[in-house]
Amino acid sequence: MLGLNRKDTTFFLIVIALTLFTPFLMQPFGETSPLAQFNGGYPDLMAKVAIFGIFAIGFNILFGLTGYLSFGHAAFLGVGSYAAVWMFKLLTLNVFPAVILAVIMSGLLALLIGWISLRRSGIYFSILTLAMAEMAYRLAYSVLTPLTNGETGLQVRPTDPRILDGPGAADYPNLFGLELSRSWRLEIGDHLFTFNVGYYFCAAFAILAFYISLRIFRSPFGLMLRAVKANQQRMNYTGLNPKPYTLAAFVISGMYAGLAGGLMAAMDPLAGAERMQWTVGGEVVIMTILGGAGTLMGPVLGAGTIKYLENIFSKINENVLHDWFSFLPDGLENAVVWILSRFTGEGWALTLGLVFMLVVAFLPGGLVEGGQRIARLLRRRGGKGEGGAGGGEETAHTSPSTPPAAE
Amino acid sequence: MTTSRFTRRGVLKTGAVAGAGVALPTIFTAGSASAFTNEPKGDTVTFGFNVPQSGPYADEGLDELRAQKLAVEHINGEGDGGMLNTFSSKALDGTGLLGKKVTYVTGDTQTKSDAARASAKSMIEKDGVIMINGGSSSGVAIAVQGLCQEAGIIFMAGLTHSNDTTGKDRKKHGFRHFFNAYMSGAALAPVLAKAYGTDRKAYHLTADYTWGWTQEESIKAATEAVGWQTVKTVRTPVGAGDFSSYLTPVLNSGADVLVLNHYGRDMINSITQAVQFGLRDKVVNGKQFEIVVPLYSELMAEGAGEAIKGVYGSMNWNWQLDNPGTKAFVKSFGEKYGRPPSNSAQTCYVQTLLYADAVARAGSFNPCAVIEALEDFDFDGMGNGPTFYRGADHQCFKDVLVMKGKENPTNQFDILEIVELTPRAQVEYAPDHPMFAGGTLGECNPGD
Amino acid sequence: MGILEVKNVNKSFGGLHALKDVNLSVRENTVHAIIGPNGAGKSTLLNVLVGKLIPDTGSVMFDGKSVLGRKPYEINQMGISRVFQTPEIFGDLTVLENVLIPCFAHRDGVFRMHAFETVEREAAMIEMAERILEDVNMADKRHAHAAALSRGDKRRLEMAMCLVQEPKLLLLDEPTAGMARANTNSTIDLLKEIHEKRAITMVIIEHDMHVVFSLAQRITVLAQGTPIVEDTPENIKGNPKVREAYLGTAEV
Amino acid sequence: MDQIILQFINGLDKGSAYALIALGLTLIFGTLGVVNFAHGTLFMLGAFCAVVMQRILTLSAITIDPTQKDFLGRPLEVKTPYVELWFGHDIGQLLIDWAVPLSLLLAIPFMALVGWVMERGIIKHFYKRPHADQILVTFGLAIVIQEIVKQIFGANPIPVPAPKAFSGSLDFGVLLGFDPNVIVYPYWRLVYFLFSSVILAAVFAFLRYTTFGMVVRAGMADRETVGILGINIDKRFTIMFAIAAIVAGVAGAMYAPINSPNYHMGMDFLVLSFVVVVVGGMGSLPGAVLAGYLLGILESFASMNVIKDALPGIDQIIIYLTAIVVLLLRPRGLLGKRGVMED
Repeated sequence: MLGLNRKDTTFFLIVIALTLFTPFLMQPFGETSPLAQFNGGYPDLMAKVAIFGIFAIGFNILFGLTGYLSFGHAAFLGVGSYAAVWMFKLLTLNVFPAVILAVIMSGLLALLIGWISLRRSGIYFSILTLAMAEMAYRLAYSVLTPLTNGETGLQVRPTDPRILDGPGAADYPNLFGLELSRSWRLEIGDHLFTFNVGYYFCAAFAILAFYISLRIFRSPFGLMLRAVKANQQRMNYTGLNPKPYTLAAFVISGMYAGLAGGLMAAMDPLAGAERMQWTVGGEVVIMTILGGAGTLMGPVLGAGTIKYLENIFSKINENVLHDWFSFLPDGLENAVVWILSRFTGEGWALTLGLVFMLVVAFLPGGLVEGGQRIARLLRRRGGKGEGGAGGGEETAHTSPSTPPAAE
Repeated sequence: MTTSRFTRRGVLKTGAVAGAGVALPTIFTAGSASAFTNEPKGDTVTFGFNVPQSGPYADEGLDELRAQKLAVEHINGEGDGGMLNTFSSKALDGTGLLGKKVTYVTGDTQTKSDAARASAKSMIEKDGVIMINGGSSSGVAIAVQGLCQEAGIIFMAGLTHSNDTTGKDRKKHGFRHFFNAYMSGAALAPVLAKAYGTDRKAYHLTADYTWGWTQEESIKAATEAVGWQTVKTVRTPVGAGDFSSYLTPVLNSGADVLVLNHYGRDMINSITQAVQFGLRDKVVNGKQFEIVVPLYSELMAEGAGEAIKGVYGSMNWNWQLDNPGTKAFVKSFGEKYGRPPSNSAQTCYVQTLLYADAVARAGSFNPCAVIEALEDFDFDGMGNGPTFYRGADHQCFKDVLVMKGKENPTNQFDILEIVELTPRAQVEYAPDHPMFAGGTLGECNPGD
Repeated sequence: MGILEVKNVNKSFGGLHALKDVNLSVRENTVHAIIGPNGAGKSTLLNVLVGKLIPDTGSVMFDGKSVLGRKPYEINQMGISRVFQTPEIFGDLTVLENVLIPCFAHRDGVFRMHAFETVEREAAMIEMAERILEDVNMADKRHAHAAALSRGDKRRLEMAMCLVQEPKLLLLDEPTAGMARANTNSTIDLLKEIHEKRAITMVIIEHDMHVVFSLAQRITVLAQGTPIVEDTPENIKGNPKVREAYLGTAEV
Repeated sequence: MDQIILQFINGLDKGSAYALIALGLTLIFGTLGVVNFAHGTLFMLGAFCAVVMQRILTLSAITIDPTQKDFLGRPLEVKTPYVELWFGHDIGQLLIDWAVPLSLLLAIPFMALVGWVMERGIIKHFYKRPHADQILVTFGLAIVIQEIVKQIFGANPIPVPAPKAFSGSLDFGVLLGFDPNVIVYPYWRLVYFLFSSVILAAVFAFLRYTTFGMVVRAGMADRETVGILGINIDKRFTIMFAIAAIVAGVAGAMYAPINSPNYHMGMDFLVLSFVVVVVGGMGSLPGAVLAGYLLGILESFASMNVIKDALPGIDQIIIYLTAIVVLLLRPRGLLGKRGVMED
């Protein structure tokens, strides 16, 4: 189907199903359950996961395949957002033109930055991209305020021209009149599920983004990118100039970032300069590595994990912890809460840092590799167990002309 | 599935809903709609406290959070009641809010408008908050205020000092109790003129972003009105850390006053370094060189340490004020947390109580009713003397404090002293004052 | 006129005159060995041939066109392939993929995106790659991870990657360095077979005289950056100049 | 003219901090081949050594003074530092006043320990891994250290004043024949400049004139050979890392009065220090120092009003712009060795 072989088709269908049923999957607990805290099935978080999933998938096309570590992708995210908001302000609040311009503008910027940065490789490339992103951020925050509205962020105002919108047009980002912020709620017993237009809009793009990435992974182009990572010297002596391949990958990943930025603006029509800061670029690096760089599913997993933790973990404050451990004797309860609260709530960044270090040190293949290891362990234990989530992924890494690694 | 019930929420415009509802499969028929966004249905009502918990203002956020928790306790009738005992409106009786117990959730703004919007959004969507309060920067306040307007809930701003918050970015759903840059200028300029004379030449270092610019504009206008000249205004990068290259030209520029339009970490570093440069030991144009920091906060004063001794600035409120409201608040805050509250804590505490009071007076959580109750509301007993919530721009008008770094502090909290309590009349302005023009409140939006 | 003509090439690094007036002519369809003691300038010469170094003076013509100033990948496209001292392969990829890359390069030239084609559907390419793997006796390892191969297999793989491009000239930089005798012999056989079957011109830089005399039809002896003699293996063996400059100290 | 001299002095002073951080970073990269994204964090830890020293010196005995009241009207708890009780008021005050220079006594052993733990615990496992992995693991480490510091000391900057003897500024201009108040520069910053020169000289002398230094330099030139010579390079690597940590630490401790220590300052310096190293040439010690001063001076000049007026915002991006230009025109950096990560 769609130019995919059977295995990939199954894999792709699973991804589509997971995406469509996210409102259920991320909302496993009843509203009154003590674990309701861990529910993540609300529109903002689901859309964030989809958007950062797109961002990470794109980043993975560059980093995972070619090995070029860019710290500057936040700049493309920001440009995408600014472009989208400008479309909202000038043309229409319909999200399509906005998203299209976001992709184009970020692609152009990526072409420029990539053309300069890719003249170097290794750490020099990383530093160059870092420098470019930092420059972009600083300019956006201050000097370029007429374009970016600086610290406050570019936003839609009632006084904007919006020349394509008639008098009766919707006042919020919409899809041909259907507002992205609209949701339907489904209550089943104690459970509450939210279906949000914006989420499904982002999810559609996420599926498309994933499909394109899948095709790239399987294509001769993807093979060339992996060759860039494996051995540039040999590539040169095979009559191939690595530069256009890397530049193409850079631009594609920049456009992915721009798409993510445009969708962010569509979900919330305000573009702040902070999303261009290099630490945001660092976040997508963390997502990709945590999930598993160079794998298809890894970046999405990483993005989901981090966004979920950021939103849910950071809300577990001391009060919540006290509730959980109230069954313990007082002294012990306080001790446990004190220790745990170092790592949750406002301390969640510490947890993130630790987890990230451990993953880089012991699990270079990220969560995907972790899943594979567990699956392998289970298989060895129970003879023929299920492959688990890692099962489809195992083949995703290697070329389709290759059967799964022999076990 | 037998007991399934379908409702819709988050719909911003009722008109569009009907059409879409029809187009959908029948199981999605609209059920009993709420009257407005996040209408509390159970026996609790949830407030959202959106404060910086990470990033440079985390300590300020922590102090705001302390005050907000205290406010919730007082509304629910726990603790000693704090300012509820001195508040001129008696609609709140310490039994919760319209029969519901008040609970709260917290979010982290990181002092970034993006992150603040995201966390506010998640509080609205996931936690169903009815009101958001907090924050410690104008960028954040403006961004969140816009979001609340769209979502149909109330935003009670925390620390935000830019003119724009209730100026060109004012919103029907946003309310600011804190003072602003214009008021700082109006309060400071006469005191400065008295202390340093009217023949002064000022050199401005300004943080290069919107708040810095509005403050520079306001202070410049106010000081020029009392006869000062402005020699030069220089924009400095946010988070520069080392301001030496901006400080070196000051002494030789002919200026005899340095105005630091910085806040937070930038202000701590710039004033520390300015003092290190020996600026305040110098005599220029036959006058002692002086430094002015238009916006003070306790945490900044603490961070700058010795450097602020004798330096003038302005504040919204200070725990040393001598009035019943202040005394009651400092007592309950101090006994609970062992330290006096900061002025950002006070503004968050008061904002939370004011919101609750407005709900109680309106008898409804409906944002439109609440807005009506808050607009043009006169009150007293909240620590700032008689205060007026102007309906035209949702700005509070009250006395402004001019502060000075204390020369001989007796304890760790005694670092600033009140020089003058500038009366409200002196800092008032018309809603369409040029520095505030260009904004419209918009319409009240109850959501769905 | 040879397929590769090196004329009056000079190259110095700082004070070191690495190549002095090098002239070399390699005739089409011969195996031409370049030998010489350590530091004679063999590697420098090779790097000049592939475009990695630009000589100070002189010209290098391949197939009637100058190679000077061209990038390594452009020179490769002219028909020169190179085998390295330590096999340079794509370690992260499978054996088959390693060979597919030169197949695509051969078909497409410098750059074509092909982002929406699928490798496994490129039947012609795969067939071409499989065939060459058969030729170097590696068909059974086609799905192995290239980095995990033995040194000898890596060498075969590298050779296959070069051959699949159907080069006119194959440069081999000590193809048997570090190999056990058995592997060396099988490499010699492989090279012989390639030469006979495909009629590819080869230039070999080699230390191991066993390899040189088994394969070469012409030999150039370099000493201190200058070719001192060029002749057939038989004549080289008896040449006193060579003996003095090189073989006297060599282990053979 | 006076402005140019002033900004030049300022640039040298700014540059001295950059040079110190970049020096340590280059030492680590040159000898160990490790790209350390946690190096800025070491600088930050050094600055917090000054805070800790100040806290140690001001550890106080608490007495209740009923004549004074605290903010709630209760009797005031008066704190008297133990050092005052033990050594008398004057000496005690002097010690507290000199907390920053004294903190070097704390910073050196503490940073050596941190360096040792970091190298043995984490870095050594990454010698053979790709640079990207090194960047990532040290980036993670930087986040962790920073968060721990934040949990202990809070997010607000903590003032650590310089000794009173160094308050105020020197009127340089008068010495050069200008009018008073034209060229003035704070004493403490001049002290910092001298201090950094001493440290730089010490490190260079150490590398040049000790056997240890010779081995290290040989190792920077050719790691494999030194390994083959049978020299225990492992132990020396650990020591080198500790030295680099100490250099960053003392640089941070002495910087505390200039930039009040806060948990985030490491990240602020991180990007900058990398830019300095890259401009100077990866692995070149003189290059790092030169680039440090050069970028400091460029930054100072870019913030001159004349230049800022002509090119708004140039002072915010000059460093990055320089880095981009240098990397494109001279990829190996100003003094970088040929072939060291050149492409």
